[in-house]
Amino acid sequence: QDLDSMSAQELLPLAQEEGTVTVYSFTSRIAAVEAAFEAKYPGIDLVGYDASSTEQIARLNAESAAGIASADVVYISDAPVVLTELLETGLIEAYVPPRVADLVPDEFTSPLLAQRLSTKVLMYNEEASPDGAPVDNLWDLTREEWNGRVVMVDPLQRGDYLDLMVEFVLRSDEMAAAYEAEFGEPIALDSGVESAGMQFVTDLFANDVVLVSSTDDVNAAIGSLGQSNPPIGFTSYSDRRDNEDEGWALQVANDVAPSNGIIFPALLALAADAEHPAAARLAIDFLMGDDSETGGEGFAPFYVAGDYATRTDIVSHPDAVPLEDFSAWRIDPAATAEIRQDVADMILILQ
Amino acid sequence: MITISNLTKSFGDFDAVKSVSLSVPEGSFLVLVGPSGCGKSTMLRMLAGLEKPTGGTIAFGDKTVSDGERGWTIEPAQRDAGLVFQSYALWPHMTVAANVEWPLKVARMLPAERKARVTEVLSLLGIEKLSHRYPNEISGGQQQRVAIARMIAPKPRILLFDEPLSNLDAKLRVEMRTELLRVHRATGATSIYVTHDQVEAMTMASHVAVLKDGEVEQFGAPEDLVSRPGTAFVATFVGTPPANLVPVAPAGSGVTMAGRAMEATFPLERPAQAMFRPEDLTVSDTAGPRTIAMEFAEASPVAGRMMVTGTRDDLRLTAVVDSAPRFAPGDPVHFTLPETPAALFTPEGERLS
Amino acid sequence: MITISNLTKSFGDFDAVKSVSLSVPEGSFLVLVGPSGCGKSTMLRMLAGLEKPTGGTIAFGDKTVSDGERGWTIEPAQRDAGLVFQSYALWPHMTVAANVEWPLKVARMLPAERKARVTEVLSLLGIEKLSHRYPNEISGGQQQRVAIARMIAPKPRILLFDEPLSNLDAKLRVEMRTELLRVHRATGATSIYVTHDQVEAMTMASHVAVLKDGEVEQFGAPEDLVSRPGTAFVATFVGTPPANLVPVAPAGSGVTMAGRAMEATFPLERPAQAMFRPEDLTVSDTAGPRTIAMEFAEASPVAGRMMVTGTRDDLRLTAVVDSAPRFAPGDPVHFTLPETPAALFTPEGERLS
Amino acid sequence: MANFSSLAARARYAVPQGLPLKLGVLLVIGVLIAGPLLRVLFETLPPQTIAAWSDVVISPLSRNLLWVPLTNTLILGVGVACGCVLIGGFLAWLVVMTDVPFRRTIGLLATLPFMIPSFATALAWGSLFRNSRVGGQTGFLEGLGLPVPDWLSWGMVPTLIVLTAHYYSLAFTVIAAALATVNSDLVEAAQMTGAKRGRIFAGIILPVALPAIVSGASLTFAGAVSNFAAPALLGLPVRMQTMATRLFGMIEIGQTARGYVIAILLIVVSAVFLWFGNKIISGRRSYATITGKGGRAKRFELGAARLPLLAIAVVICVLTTIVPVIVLIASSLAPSSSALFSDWTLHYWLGASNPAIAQGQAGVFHNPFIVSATSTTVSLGLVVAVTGSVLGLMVAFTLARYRAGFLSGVINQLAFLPLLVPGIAFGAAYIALFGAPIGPFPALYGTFTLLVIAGTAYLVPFSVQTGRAVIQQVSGDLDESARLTGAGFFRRLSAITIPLASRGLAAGAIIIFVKIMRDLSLVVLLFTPTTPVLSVLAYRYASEGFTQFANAITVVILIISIAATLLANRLQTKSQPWLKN
Ligand SMILES: Nc1ncnc2c1ncn2[C@@H]1O[C@H](COP(=O)(O)OP(=O)(O)OP(=O)(O)O)[C@@H](O)[C@H]1O
Ligand SMILES: Nc1ncnc2c1ncn2[C@@H]1O[C@H](COP(=O)(O)OP(=O)(O)OP(=O)(O)O)[C@@H](O)[C@H]1O
Ligand SMILES: [Fe+3]
Ligand SMILES: [Mg+2]
Ligand SMILES: [Mg+2]
Repeated sequence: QDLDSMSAQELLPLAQEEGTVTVYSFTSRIAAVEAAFEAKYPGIDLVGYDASSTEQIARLNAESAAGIASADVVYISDAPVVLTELLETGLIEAYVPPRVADLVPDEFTSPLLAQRLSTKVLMYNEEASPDGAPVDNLWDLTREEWNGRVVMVDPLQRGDYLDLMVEFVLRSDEMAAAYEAEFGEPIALDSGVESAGMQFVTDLFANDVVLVSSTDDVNAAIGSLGQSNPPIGFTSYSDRRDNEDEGWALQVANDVAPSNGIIFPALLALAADAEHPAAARLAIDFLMGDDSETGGEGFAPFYVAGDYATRTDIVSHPDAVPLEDFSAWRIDPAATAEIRQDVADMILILQ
Repeated sequence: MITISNLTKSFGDFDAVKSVSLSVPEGSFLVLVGPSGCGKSTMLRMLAGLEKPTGGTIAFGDKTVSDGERGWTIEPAQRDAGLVFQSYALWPHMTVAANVEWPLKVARMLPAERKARVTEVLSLLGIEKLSHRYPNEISGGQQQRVAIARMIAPKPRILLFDEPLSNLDAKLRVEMRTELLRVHRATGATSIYVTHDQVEAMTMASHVAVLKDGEVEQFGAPEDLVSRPGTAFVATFVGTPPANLVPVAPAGSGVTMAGRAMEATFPLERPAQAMFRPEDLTVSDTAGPRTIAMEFAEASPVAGRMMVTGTRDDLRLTAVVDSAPRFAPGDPVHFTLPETPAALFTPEGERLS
Repeated sequence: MITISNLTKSFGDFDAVKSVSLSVPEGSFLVLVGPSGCGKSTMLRMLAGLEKPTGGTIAFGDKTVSDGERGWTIEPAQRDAGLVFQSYALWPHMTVAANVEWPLKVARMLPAERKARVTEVLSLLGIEKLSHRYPNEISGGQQQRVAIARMIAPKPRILLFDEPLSNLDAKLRVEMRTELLRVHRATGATSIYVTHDQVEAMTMASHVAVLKDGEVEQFGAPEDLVSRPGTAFVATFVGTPPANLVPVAPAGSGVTMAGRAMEATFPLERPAQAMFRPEDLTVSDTAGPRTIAMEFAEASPVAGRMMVTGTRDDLRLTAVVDSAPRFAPGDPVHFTLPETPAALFTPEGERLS
Repeated sequence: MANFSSLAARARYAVPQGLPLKLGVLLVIGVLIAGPLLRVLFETLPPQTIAAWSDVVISPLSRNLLWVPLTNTLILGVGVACGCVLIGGFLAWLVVMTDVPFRRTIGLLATLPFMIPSFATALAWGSLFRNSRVGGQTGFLEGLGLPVPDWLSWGMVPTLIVLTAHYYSLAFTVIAAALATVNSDLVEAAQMTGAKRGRIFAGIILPVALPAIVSGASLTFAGAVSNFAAPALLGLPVRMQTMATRLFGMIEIGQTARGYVIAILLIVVSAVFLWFGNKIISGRRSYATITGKGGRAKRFELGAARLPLLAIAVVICVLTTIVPVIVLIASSLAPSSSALFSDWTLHYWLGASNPAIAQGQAGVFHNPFIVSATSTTVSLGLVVAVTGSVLGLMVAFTLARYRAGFLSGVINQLAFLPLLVPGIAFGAAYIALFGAPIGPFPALYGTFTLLVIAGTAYLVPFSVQTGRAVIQQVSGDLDESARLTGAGFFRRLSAITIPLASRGLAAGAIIIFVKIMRDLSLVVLLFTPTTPVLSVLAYRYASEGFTQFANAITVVILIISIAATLLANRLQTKSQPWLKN
C-alpha cells in the first residue's frame, strides 16, 4: 500500500515496527518535539540531530557518497539551496501528509512542504521611535540620513539575508514604483545595474550599510534600550519576543513601501532511501501540528510570535501582526534559486 | 690578586666545597688538582660568578665579588672572567666561527677586527678549517678546542679552565699547553686551571692547590708538592708516577712493611705509612730480604725506562726501573724497597718527618 | 674476531674514515689512538652500528654486520655491543642507578639480580654513594664513570670505549684501567678502546692501531709501535714522551741537523727526518759540537728524571735527563743529539732504515 | 603503525635509517589527512564546479573574493604570529628561566587565553573599545566620553590585537616547553661573555629554541588565518573580510565549491610559509639542548628588573585572561547581553525550568543533556588527546630525528594542513571516506570511533608542532645509547624520548583536549545524538538566541580546560624531578 496516502493511524503500526525515526533539524526545538512525539507514540524513538542547514546539506551529501542512509526526516531552512542541492539531486523527497494537504496553501506544499514561515524584515527601536517606524519606504534607507545606520547580517555570510537581497531584485517592479513614490521621479539605473532592486542593493551598500555577523548583533544594535539615535535594520520578527529578556525595544516596521522584507519557509521533507519510511511520515505528520487552533503538542515549540504556521487553520500568535496583515514578501524558492548566485556575485563586487 | 676566604658551597646537605681559603697574586697560574668530585668545577663556577657561595668570600683585588654570608655575588658579566666549561657548553645553533665570534660581538668589537680575531684564535687552536661546521659536526677534541677558542677570544682578565685539554691527544695537548701559557703570559691575566694531567700541572702552574673532598689538602709551588708532599694523600696524588705508600709498623727491633718484617734504618714508634718514590723501587722475579711480593699488574715504558706496577689486595706499588724481566699479568713480582722511606705519614695521612 | 675491510665513512664530501682495514681476534683489546678528529669516534660508532659506513664492511666472526656498498647494517640492538660515548649520553631524567639499571631491564634481567648487578658495577666504579642523584647533580668525572657503569652492566660481548677515562684524575684512572681490564678478561669480550693516554694504550692494548686523517698509519702490538714506529708520524705520536724528529740533510761529508752542520756516522743521500728518543738527548746551558740551540719551553719531573722541552720555530725537542740546569722560559737551551738516530724517515714520513 | 616500528626494530638489514618509520608515518597521515584533503580537492574539480577556480582566481569577483581577503589574512597571520611569538616568548622566558615572583600563576594564566573562546576576547575588546558605529551598547571608553575612532573599534587593528591576545598562549606553551629543556650551561656560557639579559635572550635562548619558535609561529599563524569569530565580529562592520570569513560565507550561502577553492588556496599560501619555517630549522644546525652530560637547571636572577617585569606580565595576563573571563562569566549571568553587569541571575546555571525564561530551559546544572554531554565531551577530549598525542609523537619524532629529505618535507606539510581545512569540509570528507565499510573494516559512521579518528587527524598538528620542537632539543646520542642496549623503538620512545619531551607532549595534549572540547565544525557533522557534546549544545542554545546558556556552557568548558591544565602541570612537575631548580 502506498505510504504517502496513509493516515497517521495507518502508519502507526508500521512505524512502531520500525521503532525509530531520525530527524535532521536546523533548530534545537526538535528536542521538545521529541518528547511530545514519544509521549504520543510510545514505542517509536525519535532521534533529533541539530545541525544548521548548511551542515545538513554537507552531511546528507557526504552520507549519500558513502552510501549511508541515516536521516529519515529533514527539517531545514534555506529553501533555495535545498531545492538545488537536495531536491534536484534526489537526496530528499517531498511528502505532504494527507491530513493537512487541504489545510496548507499550494504554494507551501510544492515543491516541498513548508511547516512554518520565518521572517527577515525591517525592525526599529520603538523606544527611540515611539510613534512608529522612522521610515515608510525602503528607499529611505538609501538617504544620507541613514548613512551608516542600517544594520544587517552580511548577505554573503547568511543565506536568508542573501534571499532578502534576491527578493529585492525579483521585485524590481515594486521597488521601482516605491522609488518613484519616495523621490517623486522614476528610477534611473546606474550603468551596469540592471534592475531597480539591484539599484536598491547598490545604493544601500553605497550608503554604508553596516554588516555584522549574526542576527543577535543586529538585534542588539537596533534594539538596545537607552539609545538616542539607534540604527535600523533587517532581522527576524520573532526576535521581538526576547525584548524583555534582553533589554531590547525591537519593533517591526510593517508599513513600509513596497514591503518590509521577506517571509520564508521552514521545510519538511523525507530523506530519499529513508530507513524508516513509515515513522518518517508519521513524524512529519506530527510536526505539522494537530487540529487545534495552536497546532497542539507537535507544533507548540514553533508557535511563537513572529513565526507563522503555513496551516491556515492555525491562527497567528496573538502577540504578533497577523499573517494576513503582514507586509513581507513571500519568497519563491525556485525563482530565488535561479538568480541567487548572480545576485551574490554582484554583492560581492559591491563590498 | 684573587683571595678566597672560607669559601663554602653546599648542595642541599652535601658540602661540595668546604671552607677553602687561598690567595694568589695577579698574573698567577693556579692549578687545581684533586680527585673526581672533589669540588674543582664548583670552585671555578663560584669564581666565575655562576654559583653563589653558601659561605665565605671571593675577592678580586680588593673588590669582594662574592659573599656567601650576605648572599650576594657580582654578575658573571661584570667579572671579566672567561670559563672553559667541562661540558664545553658550545651553542649548538651556531657554527664554530659564530661560537667564537659571539662574545666578541657582545664586547662590541668592530666587525673587521672581530673576524681577524676569530681567525687568529681558531688557527691558534688548529681548527680554522672547521669554522663553518656546527658543533655537532666536529669531533670531541675539536669541540673542546672551540670551547677554548671561544673563551680566550675576548681576552678576559681571569681565565678559568675546567680540564680544557682532557680530550686532546698527547701531542696536541703538549702544543696546546704551550699556547695557553703564551696566552696567559701575553695578557698578564690570572689563570685558574683544573687538570688531571700531572705534567700539565707541573709545567704550567705557578701555584698548585690539591683539593680533596672540598678541602684544600696542600697549596704551594708545584715542585714543593712533589718534593715535600704535606699529606699522604698528596704524596699519592702528584708526581708522574705518584709515590707509593706502604703501611709500616714497628715490630721488635725492625719494622713490618706491608706486613713483611724488615730491618729498619729509621725510627718508628707507631704504625705509619712510608712513602717511597717509584724510581727508588726495583723489581725482580725472585724474592729478596727487602722485597715485597705482589702480583704483576702492568708495565709500560716511560721516559726510556719501564714502569712496573704490582698489586696485592689494596696495596699498589709502582716502580720505575731501567729494565725489568717480562711478566704476565698475575705473575708474582717482588718489589725491593729502599732502606729509608722518602717520608713518613701517620695512618691518618699527616706528615711525620 | 672482528674484521674491518676497506671501511670508509664520509660526511658530505669530507672523509672521516678512509678505507680502513684491520682485524683482531676475539678477546683482543684493540686500542685506537690518533690525533683529534682523525676518525676514532666515527670508527666506534660504525662498529656499534650507529653509523652506516659509506663503503667497506665490518664482520663480527664470519657474520657481516655492516656493508657500506650495499648500504645496510645490522641494528645496534642485535650486535651485543656496548659503547661508552665520548659525550657520556647519560639519560638526564634517570638517576644514576636508573641509568645503569635500564639496560638491564631491557635485557629482561630479574629485579633482584638487576639490583645486585647495579650495586656491583656502581661500587666497582666507586660511585655507589651517588646512586640516587641525577646526572646533573654529579661532577664530570662521576658522570663519566656512570657512563662506564651503564655500559658494562649488561656484559656485552663487544666493549667499545670512547676515551672513557679522560675526565678522571691520574690515580683513579690507574685504578679504573685495572678494573676495565679485569672486566674485559672476565667476560672474554673483545674491547675496542680509544684513548689519548699513552700509558693506557701501552698497558691495556693487545693491539694498537694508530689512525691519522681517517687512515691506519700503523697497526701492531704496542711494544712494536714504540720500538719500531713505521712512520715519522707514529714516532712522534707514541711513547711517553714520544720521540723527536729532526730534519737532516746531507752536507759535504757530514750532515746538517736542524740546520746545523755536524759529522755524520750514518749514510745519508737525501734530506730526511731523523728520530731521536728523548732519553738519548741531553741538555746543557752551553753549546757543544753536537748541540742544537733551542729556547727552553718547560721542564717537568717524570719517573724520577727531568723532562725538558725546547722549541725553535716549528721544531720541538724533548729530552729526558737525570738532572738539568734550571732554565727560565725563553732561555737558550742546547740539546745534544746522539751520533746515530734511532731511525730515519723520508721527509714524507716513510721509514728508511 | 605497529608493524612498521617492529619492522624497524627486527629488520636484520635496516634500510636507510628512518625510512621505515617515515613510510609508516606517511601511510598513517596519508590515510587520515591526505585522503580527506584530496576529497575536498576533488569536490572542486568536477565540470560543474571547476568554474569556481576561475571565479575565485581570475574574474571580476576575485578582488573581493580572494585578493583583498587574502591580503588581510596574510597581514593578520604574519602580524599575529609575530606578536604571539614575542609575547609568548617573553612570558615563557620569564616563567621558565627567571626568578620572577608568582611564576606558576603567570604560567597558568598565560595558558588560559587559548582556552577562552576568541569571541569572548573579541567581546571583551568591545566592552572596552566599542564605538557607536554599529549601534547598541558602546564600550567603556565611550561611556567615559572618550570618542573611539573606527580603526580602534573595528577592523584590522582590533582583530590583530584580539587574535594575538587569544593565540599567544599557544606560542607560550610551545616555547615554555622548549625553554624548560635548555641546559643552563649554554646560558651560563653566554653570561660569562658579559652579555646582558636581553642580549642573551635574543642571541642564545631564542635561537636555541628556534624549533619551538617556528612551531609557535606556525600554530599561531594557522590560528589567525583560520579564525572566524574575531574578524567576523570586529571586521565585518567595516567590511573587512578574511579568507576565513569568506570561506565560511561561501559555504553558508551554498557556494561550496568556491568555498573549498578558497580553502585550498589558503592551504597553498600557508604551505609556503610553513615550508619556509621548516627550511629554517631543518638545516645542519642542531638544537640539542638536552645533552648526555647532564646540564644543570638554573634560573636567571632578575634583580632590580624583577618587579617591572612582573608588572608587564601581570598587565598582559590581566588584559588577556581576566577581562575576557569576566566578560564571559558575566554574559552567562546577565539576562541581557547589552547590559552584562546588571541584574545578574544564577538562573542560567542553577535555575529550574521556568517557562518565562528562555522557553523554559533549565539551568545548566539541571539540564540532563549538559550533564551527559559533559561526560561525553570529556571522554572524547581525553581519548583524542591521547590518540592525537601518540600519532603526533610518531610524526614529531620522525620529523625531528630525520629532518632532511623529501619525505620529511611531505610529512611535515601534511601533518600541518588540518589546521587550515574548514572543519565542515574535513568532517564531510570523513563521512564520505570512512562512513562506508572499507574492505575488512566496518563502517564507522555514527560511531564514537569515527569522531575520535577524525578528531585525531584534525588536531594532530598541535601535538606534532609542540612535540617536534621539544624532541629536536633532545640530543641524538641519548636515543643512540638506548639503541645500543637493544631496546626496541617503542621502548626507547617511552623510556627516553617521551619523558624528556614530556613537557612539550603534555602541552600538545592539553591543546588538543581544549580544542576538541570547543570545536564545533568538525564535531557537528560527525556527532550522533547518542553522543552529544558540549560544543554542539552551546551551538544549539546560541542558535536559538539563548546566549546565556551558550556562554554558561562555554564557561563549563573553560573550567574543565583549566582543571585539565592544572592537573597536567601537577603531573608535570612530579614527573620531572631532574628539572627541579
Ligand atoms: N657530521 C659531520 N660532518 C662533517 N664532518 C664531520 C661530521 N662528524 C664528524 N666529522 C669530522 O669527522 C672527523 C672524525 O671525527 P671523529 O669524531 O671520529 O674524531 P675523533 O677521532 O673521535 O676525534 P676526537 O679525538 O677529537 O674525539 C673529524 O674531523 C670531524 O670534524
Ligand atoms: N646539584 C648537586 N647536588 C648535589 N651534589 C652535587 C651537585 N652538583 C655537584 N655535586 C657534588 O659536588 C661535588 C663536587 O662537584 P664538582 O663538579 O665540583 O667536582 P669536580 O671536582 O669538578 O669533579 P670532576 O673532576 O669529576 O669534574 C661532587 O661530589 C658532586 O657529586
Ligand atoms: Fe528519543
Ligand atoms: Mg669537574
Ligand atoms: Mg672522538
